[in-house]
Amino acid sequence: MNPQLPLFPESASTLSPEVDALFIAWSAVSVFFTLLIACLILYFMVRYRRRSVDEVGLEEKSALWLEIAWSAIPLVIALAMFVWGTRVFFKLYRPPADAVEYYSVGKQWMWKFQHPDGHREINALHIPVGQPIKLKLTSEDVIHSFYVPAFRVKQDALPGRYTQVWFQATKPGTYHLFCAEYCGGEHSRMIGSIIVLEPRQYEEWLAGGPAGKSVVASGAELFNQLACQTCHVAAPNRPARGPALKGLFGSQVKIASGEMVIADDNYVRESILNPGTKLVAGYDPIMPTYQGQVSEEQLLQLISYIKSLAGDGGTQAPAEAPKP
Amino acid sequence: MIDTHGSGAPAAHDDHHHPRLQHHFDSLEQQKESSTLGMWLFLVTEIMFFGGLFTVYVIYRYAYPKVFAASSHHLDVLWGGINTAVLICSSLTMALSIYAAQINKRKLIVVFLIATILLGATFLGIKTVEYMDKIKHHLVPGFGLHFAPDDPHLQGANGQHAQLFFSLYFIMTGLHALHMIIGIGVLSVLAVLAWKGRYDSSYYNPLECTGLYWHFVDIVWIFLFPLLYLLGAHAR
Amino acid sequence: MAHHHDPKRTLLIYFAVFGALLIGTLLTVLAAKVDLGMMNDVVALGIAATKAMLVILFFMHVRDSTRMVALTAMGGFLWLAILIGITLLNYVTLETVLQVPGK
Amino acid sequence: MNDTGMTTTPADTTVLPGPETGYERPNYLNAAYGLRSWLLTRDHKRIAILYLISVTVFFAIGGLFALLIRLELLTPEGDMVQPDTYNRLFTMHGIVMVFFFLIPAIPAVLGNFLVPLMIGAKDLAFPKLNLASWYVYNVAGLFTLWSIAHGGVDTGWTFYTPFSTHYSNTYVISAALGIFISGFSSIFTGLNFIVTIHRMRAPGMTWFRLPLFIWSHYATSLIIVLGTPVVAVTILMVAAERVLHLGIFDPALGGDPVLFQHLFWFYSHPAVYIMILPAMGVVSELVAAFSRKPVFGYKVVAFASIGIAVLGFLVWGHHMFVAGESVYIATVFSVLSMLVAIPSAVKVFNWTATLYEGSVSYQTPMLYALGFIGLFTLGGLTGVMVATLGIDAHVHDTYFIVAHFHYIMVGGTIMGYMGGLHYWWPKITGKLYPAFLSRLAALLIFVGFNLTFFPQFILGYLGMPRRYWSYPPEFQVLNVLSTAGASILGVGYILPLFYFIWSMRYGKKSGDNPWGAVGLEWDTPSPPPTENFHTIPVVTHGPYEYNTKEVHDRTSPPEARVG
Repeated sequence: MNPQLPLFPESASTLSPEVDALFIAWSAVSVFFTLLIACLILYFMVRYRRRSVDEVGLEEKSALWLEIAWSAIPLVIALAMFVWGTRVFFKLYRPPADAVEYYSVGKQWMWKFQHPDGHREINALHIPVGQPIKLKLTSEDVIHSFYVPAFRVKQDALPGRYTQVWFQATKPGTYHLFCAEYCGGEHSRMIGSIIVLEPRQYEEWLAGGPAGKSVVASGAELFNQLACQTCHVAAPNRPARGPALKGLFGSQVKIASGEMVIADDNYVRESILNPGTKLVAGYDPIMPTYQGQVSEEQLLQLISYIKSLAGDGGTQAPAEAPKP
Repeated sequence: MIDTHGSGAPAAHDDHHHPRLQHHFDSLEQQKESSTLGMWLFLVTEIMFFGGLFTVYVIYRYAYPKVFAASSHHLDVLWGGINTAVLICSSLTMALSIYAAQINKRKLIVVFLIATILLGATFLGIKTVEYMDKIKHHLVPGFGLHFAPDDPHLQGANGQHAQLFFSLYFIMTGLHALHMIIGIGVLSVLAVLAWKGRYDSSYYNPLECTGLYWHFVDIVWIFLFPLLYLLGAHAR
Repeated sequence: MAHHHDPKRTLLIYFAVFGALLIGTLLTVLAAKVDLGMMNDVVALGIAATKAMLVILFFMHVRDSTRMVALTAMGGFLWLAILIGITLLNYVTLETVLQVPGK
Repeated sequence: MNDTGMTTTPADTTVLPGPETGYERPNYLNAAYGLRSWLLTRDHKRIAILYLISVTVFFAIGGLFALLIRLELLTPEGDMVQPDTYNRLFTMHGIVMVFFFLIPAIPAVLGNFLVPLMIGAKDLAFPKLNLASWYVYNVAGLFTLWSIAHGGVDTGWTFYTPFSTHYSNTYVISAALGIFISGFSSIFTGLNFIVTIHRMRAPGMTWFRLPLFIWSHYATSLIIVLGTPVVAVTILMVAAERVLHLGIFDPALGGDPVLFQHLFWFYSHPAVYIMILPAMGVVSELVAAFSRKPVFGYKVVAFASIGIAVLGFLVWGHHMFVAGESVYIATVFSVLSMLVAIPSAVKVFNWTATLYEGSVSYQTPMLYALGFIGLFTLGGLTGVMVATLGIDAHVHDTYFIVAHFHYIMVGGTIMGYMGGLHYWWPKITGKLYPAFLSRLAALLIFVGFNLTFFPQFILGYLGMPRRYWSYPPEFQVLNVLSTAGASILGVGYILPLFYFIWSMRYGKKSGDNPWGAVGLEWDTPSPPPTENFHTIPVVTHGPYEYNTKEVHDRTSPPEARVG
């Protein structure tokens, strides 16, 4: 393809061929109908051109069958495309079970990334080819949007909430990363690269830089620093004042109002920042808020630590246990 | 269908000579139906205008039911209830002023209009008392004031959600009060015109339209009162 | 129009509606004092809707107006229901399918 | 000749127009002179002219911003203006074009002029409100111009929170206030149309004898009345959060910025139909008049307008597929968006079928109408594409979206507006404009438009995000093409400005009905008298009775036609 005038984007994820197939099919339908209308208009213009100043058109023939036909045919096409498009969309949104979790925080005007092992990057993300990657997104300030055209994925990063996007790269290379939601002054410079490496190269790259602690380990350390264990871990001589966190993540929790909620990322986040909102049934509202005391990145670390305590035999074994 | 002419009103062909018939209408009936429909369409825009606020209220109430209930405990049900009754009375007097026009009692129109104005002013007075109380108890978010309720249920993070409640409380009741003030202004003009004998059973469109507006403002309050004041009152 | 009927009857209706509105206000305050769980909201909004209906039908003369006026009023409330309903539906169903953790 | 055909009342035999008599019949233009007679007028026709002047000024301002945007995008590096300036340019382009041109253009100019004429009324139901609408519009415009003069706004026309409430350092409040106030002006117009269409129709003008222009304006007015207040109160909440520091959408207080988007798009998506429906109404009239044939499937087209207005309120969430809305609701919004495409598709097919066995003339207005059909088809189809969830995840907030909505708004609304202006210009002024020059302008607009916006579809699928001041170099060729197209488009828009003004003084007299069209508005002199009709017409048949040849010949004798 001519690099000066590209006409079709590079395809570098498992799902981009599916999006492309959908797009090409729709484009074909669009071109067909646009040409059909254009040709009919041109033909009628010539065939029925006005031949004298006082000429009038022929009498109207109503045609119910025509009206039904040209309502029903587009409807069938649109609904078929809807079904197809929705299937692709659900695939784009549901990460596979073996997806590895990465983290990203958007801020004016940069993307901050953290690998599971603790590596941090700004405006660049190195990933291994063939590995499904689940990226947890949030924002420190305004709304941003994580967009990698070569992967055909896009997801807004919202302040105060987590969203998620996943992809699996199919070929090594460097791909554009854009912020797609207008975010102020340097919006068009909130760009970067996704660098897809062979798994071996990725390992080398990881070994090359300062690894730092893994995300879970940082979370565990933070957990101790903030003295969370004083309430959330039972001491030998007294019961815990807060709900135990082992096995919590992903489970159903009964909250004070009697409702059941799933302890997911957003729930844990909310419970750290606004503990009273969805208090676990049977506990006193004694936990202080940690709003303003932990950054978005630290929150992500705490959550992955709590997730590591879920103990459902996942790949992430519990890190060092907090000392009581 | 509307019979605009009333029992003793002149027949349709006399409409052409009525001083209040505008040139582009054929009859007073057409003129009246147009203004009533126009006013109702305006009220539809008002429904959607307050509707945006009600939507925000419903979403946040759904998200933070307990904080919203705890916050509403800081509103005074007695004052709110009295104000509801005051507004209902004013709706009655408004309806009666139109009734007075229909039976050609011109003085009575003025009396009922003034009663409506006074009741409206009473409502605003009570609202002012309530607002002052909120300022005193540091329950006003924004405005450069310090939001600091002494209620332990509204401390910390709950206090942030409580700010959402009180922000909505002040925007909703504030816009409602603004509508009342505008209504009182219009009613005052109508009272003067009615005093000059402008309205009788053959022509009272402005009274009818202002009445529709006033009743609408009453309806907004009929919903605001339970939503803002009575939420979780049983847990008090 | 209301005055099309017997004027005395019109007055009677006005005062009956007025009484009903006051009773409704009292009822809604009393009902709020009783713990009915979710039903508290339903009762409060039900009473409010009834009161609003009375005002619309009688004080605002919709009962005696053209069909178009009644349709306009209904349309306004219907559109409000669309706005609130669909927006709420979004929040009720938010993040239930994507973030089932541990699965 | 001015009072036959559609009427049963005897002709009001005023002096026939004739260039040789030199006598000018009284009309709304010569009824009174002087600034006062214009600024205090309650005549819907004069108010339409006032609006024409105002929206033209705003179109020029918005167009200037567009030109600067395209110039900046000529090179990949941001080298002409600073990024902050660029952000203000596209924001002001959006605000001015959407709220001060596209929304009022057809209803407030053509609708104002024609709605009473087409239904046989003396005026709109509320003439004072109509004049107030124009003043309110200008006050709103002044607020916006004030914020432009002081450096503009950089939030994007969408005012997304929390950027607009807590981060932008620009004149958000005055611009927001401008939009808030302009909402009143469009509500006044919409409310006026609904009441007028319900209560002021001439005797015999039943609902199914109304021209389709009226149906589409009725549908548009419904949207205006039901939608505009929601954006008004939303903007008010943004202002309260920004100025009074009340928390409504503030994530720091547990508020949800996405809730703002719901409220904003609840109006702003239907607003797209506010813009396109009147253009569809214009095109229905043009296709009928220049094929001399009733619009095929009249009732279907009429109900399609209402269907679009109603369904248009149920699809707002397709702007938020990747913005953090529930997947379930995204699915619902996607399927409803597919449904709203059907009435639009049906209209396109019906217009095309109208040409069949017609007597098709190539007058300038018809060129715009046929251009509209083609461009709207592509714009509509790409609209259904982006409503498809799987595609939207990729193309959302890219130039694909930019291209799509410009096909609808520029290729649709502005083509319709230009076509309508050319069609009714003789009605409004009684003068003809140069035929060749106007056809050339129509051609330039069509070619320039496609060259500007078609490359943007490709850019969008390649992944170029919108609102980018600089971009990767591989996107340059397509951007250069787009800028080249924009300059052709610009020339195409400037030409009519000159020949319209020229024609007012030097143009040939058009006669009452130069196109040989039927319809109540052609049943009265051009320009019409202040009271519209010398006697109120009584309507006995449908709107497009061309094929009843004697009706047509009575309405417009061949010697008076230019078509």
